[in-house]
Amino acid sequence: MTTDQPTATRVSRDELAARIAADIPEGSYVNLGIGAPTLVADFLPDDLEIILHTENGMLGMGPKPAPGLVDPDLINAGKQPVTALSGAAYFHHADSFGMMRGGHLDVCVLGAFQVSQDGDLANWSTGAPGAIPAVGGAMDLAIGAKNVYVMTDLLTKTGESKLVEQCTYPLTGVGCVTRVYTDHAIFDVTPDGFAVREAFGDNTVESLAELTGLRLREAAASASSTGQGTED
Amino acid sequence: MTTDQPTATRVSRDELAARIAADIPEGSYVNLGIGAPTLVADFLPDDLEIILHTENGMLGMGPKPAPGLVDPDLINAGKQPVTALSGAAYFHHADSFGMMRGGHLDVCVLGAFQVSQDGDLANWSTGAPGAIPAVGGAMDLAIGAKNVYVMTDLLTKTGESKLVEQCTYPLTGVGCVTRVYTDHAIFDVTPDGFAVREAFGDNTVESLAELTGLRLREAAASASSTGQGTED
Amino acid sequence: MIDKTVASVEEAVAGIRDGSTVMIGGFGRAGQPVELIDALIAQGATDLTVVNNNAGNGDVGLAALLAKKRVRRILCSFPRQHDSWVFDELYRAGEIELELVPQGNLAERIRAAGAGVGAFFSPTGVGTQLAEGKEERVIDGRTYVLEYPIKADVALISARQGDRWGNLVYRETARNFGPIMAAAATTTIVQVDEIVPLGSLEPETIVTPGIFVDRVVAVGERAWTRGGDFVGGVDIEGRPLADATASREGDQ
Amino acid sequence: MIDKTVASVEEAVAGIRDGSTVMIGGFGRAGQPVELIDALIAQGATDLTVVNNNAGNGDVGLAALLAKKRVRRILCSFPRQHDSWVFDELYRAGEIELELVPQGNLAERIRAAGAGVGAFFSPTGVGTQLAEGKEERVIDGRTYVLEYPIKADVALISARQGDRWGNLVYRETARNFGPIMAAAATTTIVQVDEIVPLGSLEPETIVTPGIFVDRVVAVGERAWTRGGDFVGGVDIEGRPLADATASREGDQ
Repeated sequence: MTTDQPTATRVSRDELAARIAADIPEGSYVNLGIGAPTLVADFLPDDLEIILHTENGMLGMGPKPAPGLVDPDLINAGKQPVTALSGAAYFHHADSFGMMRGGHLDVCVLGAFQVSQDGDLANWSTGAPGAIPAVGGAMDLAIGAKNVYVMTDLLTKTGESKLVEQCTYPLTGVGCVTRVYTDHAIFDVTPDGFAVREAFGDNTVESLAELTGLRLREAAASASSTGQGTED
Repeated sequence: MTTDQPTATRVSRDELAARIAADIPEGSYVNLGIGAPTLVADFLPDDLEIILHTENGMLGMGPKPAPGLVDPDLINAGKQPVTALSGAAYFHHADSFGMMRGGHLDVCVLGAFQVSQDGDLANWSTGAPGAIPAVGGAMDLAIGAKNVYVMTDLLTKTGESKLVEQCTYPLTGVGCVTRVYTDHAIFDVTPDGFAVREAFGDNTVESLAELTGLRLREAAASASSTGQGTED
Repeated sequence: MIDKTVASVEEAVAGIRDGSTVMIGGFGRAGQPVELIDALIAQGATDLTVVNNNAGNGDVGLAALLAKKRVRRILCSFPRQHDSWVFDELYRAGEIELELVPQGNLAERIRAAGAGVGAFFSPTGVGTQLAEGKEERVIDGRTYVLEYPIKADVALISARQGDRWGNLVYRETARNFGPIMAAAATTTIVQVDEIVPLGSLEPETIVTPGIFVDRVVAVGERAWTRGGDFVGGVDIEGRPLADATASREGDQ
Repeated sequence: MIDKTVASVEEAVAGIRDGSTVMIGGFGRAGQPVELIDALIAQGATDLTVVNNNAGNGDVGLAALLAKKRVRRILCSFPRQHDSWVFDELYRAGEIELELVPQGNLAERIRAAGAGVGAFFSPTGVGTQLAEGKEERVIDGRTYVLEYPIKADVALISARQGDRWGNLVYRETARNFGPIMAAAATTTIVQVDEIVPLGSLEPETIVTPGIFVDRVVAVGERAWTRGGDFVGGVDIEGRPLADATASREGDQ
């Protein structure tokens, strides 16, 4: 990839967060990873009940508190102050990660350095020599939801595609990503590699193929949407 | 063994329960198995705090309720009505058995069909053909305390020793019993087999050896007593 | 709005399929989802695998489900009780399969299913008949056997109160298998004494968060509580004491 | 009478030996046993292995313990933070060993230690650097790695209230690692805001039963609660807001 591509349409980070929020059905249990994914919370419609999980031990997480009402005992996984909604529940760390590992969350939204066409995720380490390694809950989140969505720019600052044939960065999880929301387009991970679910603005399957250097195809029209928590 | 032995002194079941109760230090966490071991509770001194665990989810179990105040939600592992002491706590079955399996109980008192000189316990099945098998919490209890005490008659109704070289009944646990309280004597399980800690009345190491058909020795004078819950 | 409450036990057990694995909470009478079991009997699903600590008592509840030959296989720790004649007869006639599981392994295997643990090494049962054929391993000087999760299609459990998100609190030792079964089943169906408004349950004290619950049905207060307070006046099975019985007990 | 309460943090941490493995609760400021860590620094035990989610922040608490070179080895999930300069420097200088553990495996391994599980198969980390050299197994079509318990000699945790039996309740997300660390350590030492009389804690709502607790010390209420109620007026680290800061925040 080079950086002298014609500039394709991109959506802003807020627009992308709104787009992800719109894809999450009412009643879903959702974990939003640290960083950009946290933005998704701001775009969840007020009139729909979507229950946020934070892996440090809470379901029913609410927005940040009013100034002066920061509670150091009530924080999210990014160690930012939050509030509790009516209906919230607290639990300890093993129960919280058991909830994740046991596949009870409907959606998890994560950032990424790279996503491979097999759904491998790399988002915890650049593998740079001398860097202090730190993983937190990344590997648990990667395998811990029915739908693992990645939210990311399609290209790095130097113009390289974050969608790749094979990850070169250290893996966070193998074959775990189900969909990638980028500033250029939305991609489903399918058994045949990436499929373009929605191309924003003037992006096309072809232009995206050129940007990513990957064989891409259009997603099937009516792929199943996000599963509900219950099976009624 | 034959049944025409001269009748040796025996203590009653209540006396034996009292003797076990006297060996349990204050502050101990104790599980009393179904049947005779339940009697031990009646002899724990009122002025000492000893905390009873019941594996169906409670610490701080109290005596049976007054007539008319039976609470079907508040029962012990034998499904008998009990009460809760001040300081009691409830928890679910996995936490309760984790508490046991994790070695947090100080003492567990169990019944037995047989105990081998290696501390193997048989108390869940006679292996009779056609019998409905049922184990309950027996195998968890057998391995689930720092001190596993057996409370039993020394001899079966037909005069056979329940202390044996090797169990012939199906095992409940391997090498798990630490002490056996019988109507004739108290035996410690040691690396060298059974040692007589205390012989009741006119029983002697020799008479007990004859009754059991086992090589017995006297227990070392000051064997360590029951461990405390804390390590202060 | 999320609303997991349903209006009737019939609605609560609707759609349970033949061949399902059904977990049923309770230890003795405590925590037994009596009304849901009755509804399951009426609903008609058959060829079931049941996971319960016991194998039914007397002629009601689980025993009645067994008597109707709806259960092909049962996993439990203690099927033999003084009044478990229904199971006994089926078992002796070879009409029901039994997997006998030590109670702590039963609990931990159910917990493992809910918590996404693939398998675990347990010290319980080592060297006994119930561990025959199981993989053994010595870890740190102690011998363990490998135990696998027990998952279910459906869990039927009983709790004291629930809200429309499915948050639950229990009462005393009636908690027993409820929280772990709720997490181990694909569809968790809960009967509660009372449905309370969202926000009534204190977040610190919720035992089962709603994420594990799919349907909640109110079946009314138990005979031994009134307005949530214990009033007694029942036997251990929850049957109201006849006056005569009560006075006899008072004499003892 | 059982009385696990002690009068001072010095008494609480007395006897912690050189070479011990010490679990320290908390996630961020929430649940961090600040007063106990300070007491441990003063107590002087060295050559420690520490288990904590992080590796210290700024120059206080765990970071101060590290700065004094008391810690030989640390097991944690996230040692790299914007203000983790003490750890960073020691790590780069090769003066501290690090075992990096995914947070969920950290929690489950601690839980396994308390619950007597010999080892368990976890789906977390499979196919990554952090599972290199670990035993893999495919169970029911999914790949898992074998993870072992993390035990400790001592746990230092923080709770909201405790009684003389050691029963504990927590506050909000400050619960985090407290209950599982309490069960995984030989000696569990707890700082609480307040010691309450036995029987004050509702048996249904006790999160850590006293069986897991050895010593309880009251360290006084946090700056952000009064009489048990939240009053705010602090930043995320629990530092009282200066008036100027408070008004600046109010403007945002």
